[in-house]
Amino acid sequence: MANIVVFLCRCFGEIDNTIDFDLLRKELSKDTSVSSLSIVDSLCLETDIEKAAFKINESKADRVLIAACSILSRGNLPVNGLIKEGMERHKIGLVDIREGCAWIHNNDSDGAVKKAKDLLNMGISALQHKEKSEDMSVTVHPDALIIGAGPAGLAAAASLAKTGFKVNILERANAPGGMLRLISQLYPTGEDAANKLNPYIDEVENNPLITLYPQSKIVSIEGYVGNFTVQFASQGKDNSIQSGIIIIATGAKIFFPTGLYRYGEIRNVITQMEIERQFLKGSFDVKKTVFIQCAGARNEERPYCSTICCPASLKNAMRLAEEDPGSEVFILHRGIMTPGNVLEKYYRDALSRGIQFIRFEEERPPRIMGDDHVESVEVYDAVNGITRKIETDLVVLSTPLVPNDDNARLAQMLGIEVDRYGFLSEIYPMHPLETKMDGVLICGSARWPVASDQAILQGKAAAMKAVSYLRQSEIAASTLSRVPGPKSGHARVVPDFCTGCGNCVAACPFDACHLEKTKGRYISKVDMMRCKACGNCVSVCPNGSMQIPEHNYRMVGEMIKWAF
Amino acid sequence: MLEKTKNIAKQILEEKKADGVLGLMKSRWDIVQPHVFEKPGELDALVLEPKWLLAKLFMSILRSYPEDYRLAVICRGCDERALIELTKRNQIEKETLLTIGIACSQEQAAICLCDRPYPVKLDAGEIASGADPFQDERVREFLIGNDKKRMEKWANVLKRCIKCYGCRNSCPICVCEPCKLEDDVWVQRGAVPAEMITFHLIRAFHLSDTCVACGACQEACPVNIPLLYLQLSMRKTLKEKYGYEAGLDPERKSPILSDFFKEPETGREYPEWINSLRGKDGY
Amino acid sequence: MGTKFIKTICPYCGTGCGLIIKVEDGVAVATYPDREHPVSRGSLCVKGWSAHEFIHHPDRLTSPLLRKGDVFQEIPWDEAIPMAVDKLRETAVKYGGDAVGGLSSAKCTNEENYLFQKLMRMAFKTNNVDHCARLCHAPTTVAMAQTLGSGAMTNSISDLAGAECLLVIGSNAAESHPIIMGEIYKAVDRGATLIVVDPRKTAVVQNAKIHLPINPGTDIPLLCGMMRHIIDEGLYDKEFVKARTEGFEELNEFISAWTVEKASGECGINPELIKLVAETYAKAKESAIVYCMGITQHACGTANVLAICDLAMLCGHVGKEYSGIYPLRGQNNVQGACDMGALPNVYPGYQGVSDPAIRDKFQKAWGVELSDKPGLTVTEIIGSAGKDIRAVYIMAENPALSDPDVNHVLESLKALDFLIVHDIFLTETARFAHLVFPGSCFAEKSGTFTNTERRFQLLRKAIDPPGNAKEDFTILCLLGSALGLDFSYNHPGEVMEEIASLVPAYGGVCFDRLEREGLQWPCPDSDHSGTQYLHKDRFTRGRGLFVTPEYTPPKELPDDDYPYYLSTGRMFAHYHTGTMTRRSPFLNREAEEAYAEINPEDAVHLDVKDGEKIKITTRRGSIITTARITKRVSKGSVFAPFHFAEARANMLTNPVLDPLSKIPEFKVCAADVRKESQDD
Amino acid sequence: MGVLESRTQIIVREVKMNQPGILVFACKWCGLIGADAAGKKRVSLPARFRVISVECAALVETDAILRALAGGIDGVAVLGCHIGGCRYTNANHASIKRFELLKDLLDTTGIGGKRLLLSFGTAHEYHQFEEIIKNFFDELAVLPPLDPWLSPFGVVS
Repeated sequence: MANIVVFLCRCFGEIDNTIDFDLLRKELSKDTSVSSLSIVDSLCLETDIEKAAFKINESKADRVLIAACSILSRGNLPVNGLIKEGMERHKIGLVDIREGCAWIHNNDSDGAVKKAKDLLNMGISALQHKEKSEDMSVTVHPDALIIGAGPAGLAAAASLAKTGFKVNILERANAPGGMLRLISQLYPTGEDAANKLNPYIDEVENNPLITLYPQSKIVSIEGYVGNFTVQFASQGKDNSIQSGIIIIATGAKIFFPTGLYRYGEIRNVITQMEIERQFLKGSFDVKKTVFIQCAGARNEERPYCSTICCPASLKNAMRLAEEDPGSEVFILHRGIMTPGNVLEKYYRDALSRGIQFIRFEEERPPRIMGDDHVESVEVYDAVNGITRKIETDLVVLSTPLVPNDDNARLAQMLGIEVDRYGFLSEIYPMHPLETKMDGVLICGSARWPVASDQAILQGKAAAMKAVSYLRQSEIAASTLSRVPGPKSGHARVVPDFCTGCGNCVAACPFDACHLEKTKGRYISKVDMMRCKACGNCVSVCPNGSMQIPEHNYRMVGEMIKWAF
Repeated sequence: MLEKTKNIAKQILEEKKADGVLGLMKSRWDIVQPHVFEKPGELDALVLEPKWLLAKLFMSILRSYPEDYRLAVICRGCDERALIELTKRNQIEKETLLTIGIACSQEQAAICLCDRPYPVKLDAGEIASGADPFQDERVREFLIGNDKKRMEKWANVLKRCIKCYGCRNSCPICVCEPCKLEDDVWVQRGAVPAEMITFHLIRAFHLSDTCVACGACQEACPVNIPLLYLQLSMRKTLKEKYGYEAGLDPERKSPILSDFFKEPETGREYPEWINSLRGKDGY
Repeated sequence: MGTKFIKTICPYCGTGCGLIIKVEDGVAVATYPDREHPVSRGSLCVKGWSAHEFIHHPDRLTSPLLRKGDVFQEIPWDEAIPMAVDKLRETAVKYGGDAVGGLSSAKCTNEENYLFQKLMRMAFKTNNVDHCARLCHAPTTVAMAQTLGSGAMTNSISDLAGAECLLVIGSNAAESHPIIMGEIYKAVDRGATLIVVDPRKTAVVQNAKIHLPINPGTDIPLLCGMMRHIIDEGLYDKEFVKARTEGFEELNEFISAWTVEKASGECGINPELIKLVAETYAKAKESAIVYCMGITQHACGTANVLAICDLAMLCGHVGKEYSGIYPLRGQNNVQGACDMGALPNVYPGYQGVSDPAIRDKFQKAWGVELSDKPGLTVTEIIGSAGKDIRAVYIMAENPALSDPDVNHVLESLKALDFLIVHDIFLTETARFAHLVFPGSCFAEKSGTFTNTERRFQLLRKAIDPPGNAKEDFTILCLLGSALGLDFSYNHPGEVMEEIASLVPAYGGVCFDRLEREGLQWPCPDSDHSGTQYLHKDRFTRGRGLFVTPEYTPPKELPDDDYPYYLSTGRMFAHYHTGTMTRRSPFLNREAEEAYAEINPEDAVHLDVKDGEKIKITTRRGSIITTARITKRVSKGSVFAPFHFAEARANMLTNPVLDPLSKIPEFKVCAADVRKESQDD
Repeated sequence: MGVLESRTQIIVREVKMNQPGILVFACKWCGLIGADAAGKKRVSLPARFRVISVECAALVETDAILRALAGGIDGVAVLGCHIGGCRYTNANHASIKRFELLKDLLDTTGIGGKRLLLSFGTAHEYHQFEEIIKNFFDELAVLPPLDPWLSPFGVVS
């Protein structure tokens, strides 16, 4: 027979006039599982909790039920207090008789008392069946793994190295730098991209803590936070490294608008990237240039705004204007996207430099005239409502960044998700840069198109989040909670009962369940490092062989039984 | 049809594609009963009538035989669907499942209210057009019309239940051991009629997305409770909302196990703002 | 790999459902319903579904056991059989053949029963052979033989589905004959009126149109009241009465005393309701009366059945399809055991032992002289154990649990010089045996069962008996031969041939035909296809005889010391003494512990909460059991199932006997109920 | 023990008052917050509802809902987070699908899907909680009683 100590908190008489505590005492005294019952004025003060703890030890109780205010107001105080005093969480029950009862039924005292009694019965019966989940912990491998040596990856590597952690970087190309290497200058400062990139590259080359694996391709990723094992091939050699966390900084891909605006069909229709290359080669003279924005973006296929194309066009337009003051530059756009004070000023500068902006509509895109090379661009000016013909000898298409082709594969290997466009997605809500898998962080254009400065910022941020994992020597599964407070537990399988139907595997949002074949039959296994105790597996399990001990079916059954 | 089936079965046994074929045997006393044919010679005694669901037997035989034993089974549409569901639930290895599919007659379909009286892998017999259960008079009585009346109607048949567990025992999909129906947390023990809401509805709902409408439960019921009717509207809903039918596609898991992104639901309004979250088009 | 599917018959109740046993390498692993079976048609009750579970139970007896002091010791057959023979002979020589008694079994096949009674009658020249029918349907056999001429269900189970009005008296078919209940529901679905007479609100009652919760043991007043009303209203079938019955005047005269009001006063039912029921029954085109232990297990059991027969004949609801009288037999072969003459007063086929012509026939057939003196009944054999009866051979019966006033039974068993018990488990009775024979269960032997609708059905052997256990048939043959009788049968089939040759009504029954399908007797010759319903154009005894049912109230009624009605019975998951069901995990889970049902009001009065222990006391003894508080029992009554050895309801029951059929009054006695303090 | 428990339940059922009783499964991150807020605001509600807090609506078993109805509770409400707003990455999606299917079953039998109230993401404000509970009480009040499904004693006697 259970031995439960019950505390009824009057909240300093706050709820006396609704709830008749003597009646409750009488009712509960019949219950043989209640060893002692005390009505107290308060339970949320240090001293109260000490007193309670003393009483519990004194009466050798194995469980304690607290009837007080809701867990969201002050109910958590006695609970946590008692835990501090050495009591186990699953042995403490909290019943909300203030917010949940007295305060909302103050005009129906009888009903309130009946309810309080039922709630207490529910609490008592539940407490008797509450169990404790197993826990596990992994020793954290102190190295970090970064996939992608673009600005984001490099920045992350640098800051991790600075905090003293060993970093491995896997880069697909044969040299670090990512897309930044293709760009001559950066907006809005106009400084050379190289200046920004080189310090990081030096860091990577010279810092003994950082190892770069160029020309590498990932074969497989296994494990979970604290201990990932990554198989990969670098420069043709198979290789394997361990790491505590993984930062994904694989960036994005440039979109080639073949077929759009006769790109690839006639000369002098090029993309931003090509003009950047030109600038890297040196200057070139064009009298009239037309930039066309949103080439292949913000349409049916790619509804999103790539965010970096408008500033980029402004940058290059102004550069052309600078290099040849006599030249004319047009920007045909569907609304210039320059958020923030800095970029907005950038746009105004462009205006003052005489760059001409013409807004067109998606339905009526500009038309490129000319036979083998561009002669003019015909565009319907949506603002003035007239069609204009612009003589030009160069058309530059602003194309969006698109996700890498192998994002899906990568996500699948890591057990994370990609969004509807194919960019890697972080979890909702309130967990920037974090993914469904603990210890897998994303930054830079891999998660969303960003300019280099943003990428670097995110890289550093990711590094800091990584540190929060890496500095622990051990990580307990129970601490990997996605919600305020600790995890509510872990799902537990009763192997003899499991039929191996795989419902849990299909239903688990965190891929924490998998089937293992033993003696000719499949049995579900729960990976505690991944399990977040949402309980989906429990409610799809046909015969209850999957349970969350802290909220098992016997508890629920009992509570329902005593509800009225 | 019978001859064709016999030949296929013979072939299977002769070519050692399987060690045995499960089917119906007519003894020299004209007694029909299930039998595992292991020698081609025996097959002369093979018969196909009456409709006798073999999926459950097939399962139980496989369970007790060594893993390498390969058993073929002569099955009708519902049998096959059940077997496919069982492969999806890892009770049978997809690779080793070998069926000889036979079609049901029009009459049989009408009796079973079966909308799909033929297997996907059809080996013998002509495909007969299925029946639409919702056109059946009795079905309509139980499924359509005044709630209060229907509530009593159902209560009146369900309270006949003698708790023989026949519905569960005969259901090809029910493989759990132990079963929730035996657990006193869910269903009160030791009294008939069985607790109506729990015993019957828990059972019904556990099969909501797996029921292949074979009607075994109903046939096994000694007190003629129309148990199949419990499933009909849920099956309909799954078909309409997710285009899902149990037992057709071995690869497709039940939609009620996955989220709205993997298995969107037609006709559901999703809040505009969740577009900004992860997801596929159409959200 | 050997997986076989064997068609056979369910070992539990008298419905005789078809089972298919799945055998894997000599082990029965599962049971499935037989879709082709004429009675069960692919359905089974919970017991049938788990019929295979007890077969391989570790408790099974695997070798003959010999008592050495308080312990049993395994001995080989070739010691066991001679020892049995010597002891029995010894007794017979010392005290005469009538000092030997034999309890045959309604669980065993027809052939075994035939051999058993033949053995007793030939070897010891005694008719002291009986079986548990005494405790269930003895009144039926007596009364129906007297009125109709044949003590068996008049029609077939399937007929129930066609009836227009069903009068169910003292039967909880939904729990004890579920498959038959299914047929009744079919009728209800076709619009038939289901009337239930039962003091308890059983599962059947919950599905009834009209419920008559009569005072326990007042069936006769009710029935008589009905008959009176029917006669008064002229609703009875005058042609039928005139053409096919006799004794109507006597009945009419007797009935005239039973005004509806008087009846109502006795049984506590509103007169209007009695009238309504009477009219419904009489007016319906086909009306069926289904009854069971609630009618028979009374000190006036025979009279009860007489009243039922009278009612049926009065309205002409007998001798035609869809109507008739349906005594639901308890044991799977209790019908057969009676048919095979495992009764003290008749030879196989209800041929009286005292009739010289018949005795002559059997003497010729068996080649020995036979006793003309009717033997003792179960209760008498047990009763006089240690006095007139010195040695008893019990085949697959468990009187230590099933008989009334068990305490007394145990004393008697102890008093015996020699007791052989022949069973599959070491039952409560077997514990008192000097010698125990390990028998075979239904799946381990072949033979025939006769179900409650007189249907001979073939039992097919699926597996071998465990260890050294032998088929009961073989044991009896060994024993018989050892006793110097010509028991050289190779196969039960040969026994059936012998039976057929001796009993005209079974003339056409033989294994070859049964292989194909069951046969309902009478089936006089090999061309006859069996009889679906009896008394078609003439009653077996010629004219149906109205016999006046004398009402005697229950012998023991509640008083100040024992204020409650106690009634015993069954629950759906368990079967009789639980020898098999309580060893079947699945069934046992449904009800693991003994319990007694009491009404909420009484519970309040006794301050008993549900699940608490209560002590039930009668003048015979007392048991401690768990209280189930339910409205199923009415205020002032207690119901206790008798399956549970740890709380033997039959320690309480009243051993008073029905003068004619010698059946004890299980259904009514006065009891006291007290709350039992939790600590013990 | 088993028998004991289930029996006590019957007793509990019999002393039940006529006003409908509601069992609320409230997800800790939406429904419970709403309930708590309602408490803090001291809105006055009928007393015959009980709240069981769960980590996530996904943890609510359909069987538990049926168990509650079988225990004589007239209505069950499940309060969870928005689609896409689940703190456990879409865990609530599957549960929504399940419960809506269960509504179908309840409708089939005439018990009425109305007895199961689903509210996802709309109960995390006190006034929303108040409104939901009050409306639910009104809805249940007009539904036919569940009794024919609870104590099967529908006979003339």
